[in-house]
Amino acid sequence: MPQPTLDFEAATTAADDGEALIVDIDGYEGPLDLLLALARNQKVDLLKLSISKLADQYLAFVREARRLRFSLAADYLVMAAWLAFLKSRLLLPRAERPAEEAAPAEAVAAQLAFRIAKLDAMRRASEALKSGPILRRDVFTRGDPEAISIVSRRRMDGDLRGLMAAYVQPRARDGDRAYRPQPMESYRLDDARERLRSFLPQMTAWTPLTRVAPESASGDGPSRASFIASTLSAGLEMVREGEIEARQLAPFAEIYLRSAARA
Amino acid sequence: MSEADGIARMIEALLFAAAEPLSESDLADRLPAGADIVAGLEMLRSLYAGRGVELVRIGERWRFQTAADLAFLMTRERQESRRLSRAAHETLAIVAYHQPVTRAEIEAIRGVQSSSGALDILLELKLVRMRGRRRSPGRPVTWGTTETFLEHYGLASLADLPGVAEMKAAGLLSLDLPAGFNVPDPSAVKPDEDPLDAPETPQFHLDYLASDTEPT
Amino acid sequence: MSEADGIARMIEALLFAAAEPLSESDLADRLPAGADIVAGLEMLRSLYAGRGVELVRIGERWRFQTAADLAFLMTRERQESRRLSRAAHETLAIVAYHQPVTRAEIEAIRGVQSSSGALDILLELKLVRMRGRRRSPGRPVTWGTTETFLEHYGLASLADLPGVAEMKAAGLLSLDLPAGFNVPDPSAVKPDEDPLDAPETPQFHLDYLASDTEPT
Repeated sequence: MPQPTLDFEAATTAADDGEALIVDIDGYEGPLDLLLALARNQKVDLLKLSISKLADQYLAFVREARRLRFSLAADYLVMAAWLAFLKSRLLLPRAERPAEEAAPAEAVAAQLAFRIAKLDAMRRASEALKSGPILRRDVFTRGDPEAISIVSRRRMDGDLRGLMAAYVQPRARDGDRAYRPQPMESYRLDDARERLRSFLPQMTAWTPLTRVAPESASGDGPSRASFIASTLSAGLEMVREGEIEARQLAPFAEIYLRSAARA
Repeated sequence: MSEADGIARMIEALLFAAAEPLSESDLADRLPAGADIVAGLEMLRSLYAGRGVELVRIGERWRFQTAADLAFLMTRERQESRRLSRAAHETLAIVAYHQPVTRAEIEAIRGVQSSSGALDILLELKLVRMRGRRRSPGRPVTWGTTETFLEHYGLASLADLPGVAEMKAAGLLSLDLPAGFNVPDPSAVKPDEDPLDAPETPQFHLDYLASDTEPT
Repeated sequence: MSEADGIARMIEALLFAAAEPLSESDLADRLPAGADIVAGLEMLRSLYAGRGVELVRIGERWRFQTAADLAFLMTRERQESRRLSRAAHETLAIVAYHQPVTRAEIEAIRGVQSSSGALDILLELKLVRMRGRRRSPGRPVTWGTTETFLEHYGLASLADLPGVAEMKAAGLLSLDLPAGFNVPDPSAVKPDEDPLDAPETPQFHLDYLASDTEPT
């Protein structure tokens, strides 16, 4: 792969042809804008642009700008390198082009021309819009609409930005309030085990777990869910130790417990 | 077009666009020199005679006004407020981003006690709807947005609501936001919601919670 | 006077009195049931054709306005509106002709790295709006023009944008740029090749996508 080289000779020729622009880099909004200005200078249909010639003009411009010690933004230099490379590929005889080359240089050149033409079209569109009849510049609506208001009801105010803003406002206020989750109070396993053991003598028949677990006291204290969970855990431990038996008829059905040491 | 016609046209445009009635000398100041203003006004007056809009002289000045017999058309509609109140707008935004969301949650986010008025307005405008019920104690109703909402904001789906990145890009998020500020994805599946009409088959989770309140 | 004439008269009066353009349904709300509004508007349009005041359609709505060729008379009514910068105006044109269009696409067409300032200004002037999101990776927000845009430029619809049909026919409005199109994107430089100078600013496209995937 050859290193891209700046084709200064061709650039100088282009400059000598009197086609170089007065260097005023501040006047351009980036390389594509500069390319469009140069392309318009060729005075041809932009889609039939000679990219090779355009590359020469661009390189001449960049060279002149550097000679005058303008500091050029990186993207101008990247474009210069890319154009020099593209031009060298365009000049290569077809046969010498490596087979694995993805896009033929001609296609890439055509795409660049297309892209310039597209920017040109938008710039012309912008001008056309500006020169059309504009409200309160060229055309005017009733200067004194009558006192009673007749308004279009079809439209409701509000757009996505408004919606986003409306969302952010309360959320931002929200930031002032700290979030402190209440730590959950849980029923201790030891307590559950002790309670279960105290019930053992009465648990000769199958007893629902929900009847064994303590009722939650109103207000503070562990939740009912915690009472049930801890009682179940304690119960399972006691099953393992052979003190009680447990059974459940179906998934999610009531769990029953009874004392293993039945008289 | 005759010259007199041309002058009449110009007078027509000037009177139409003027913020107040114009006198003949006002018109003369703005028309080409030598324009026959009296003839132009006369031409316009006969042109508009019997139309919905008429050319009338008020003192020394001229103006267009709607025909008196059509006044009944003009008095009926008063300007309707088309702008949502701040409360309603905020509520709508919260419903949009947090749906399905309960009233209590909306109030928690807005930091206010009451949001039912705002929800009523949004419901009437068909911007929000009741979506279902939260599977939590009390089974509160959850709220969501409607098709009308999507249409109004030009969204194809809820997934198209702008997210944090766009809020940042729009300069809406200041830097001193609480850490961990995030915006929920309203299109995500929320499993803890039941349809409004409660299902026949109770689910484990519900059963479990229900058992909480059963007398034992 | 025929009935159609009577309806045209009422429409004329309503549109003259209104502070902003009215849609056909706005008119229907105020006119007797069954009024043929389309015929009435057509009658008025031909009645006013060539006059100093003309009936025009803006989007879905109608308004009277002064004839464009009489602009020279309107020195007193003219309001110098805030002039848009070239960048902002070009951005507006790109949004108008390509909508729905993403910020990255606008920047690709303009060949610049940043367009957010221009979009902010246009948003503030209510000339553009967020339309939705593109169904592509990163789901970028898409932009479009507003009713205000149509009103300001006196366009009946987006199909009336100057030259839009020709541009479409020439394929100039396609957003499907061919693969090798994003020159001089330094990342397109072959891997065994050093770019002359790495750009200071990161690729917008990458940036944007990255920010979109931030944890929310």
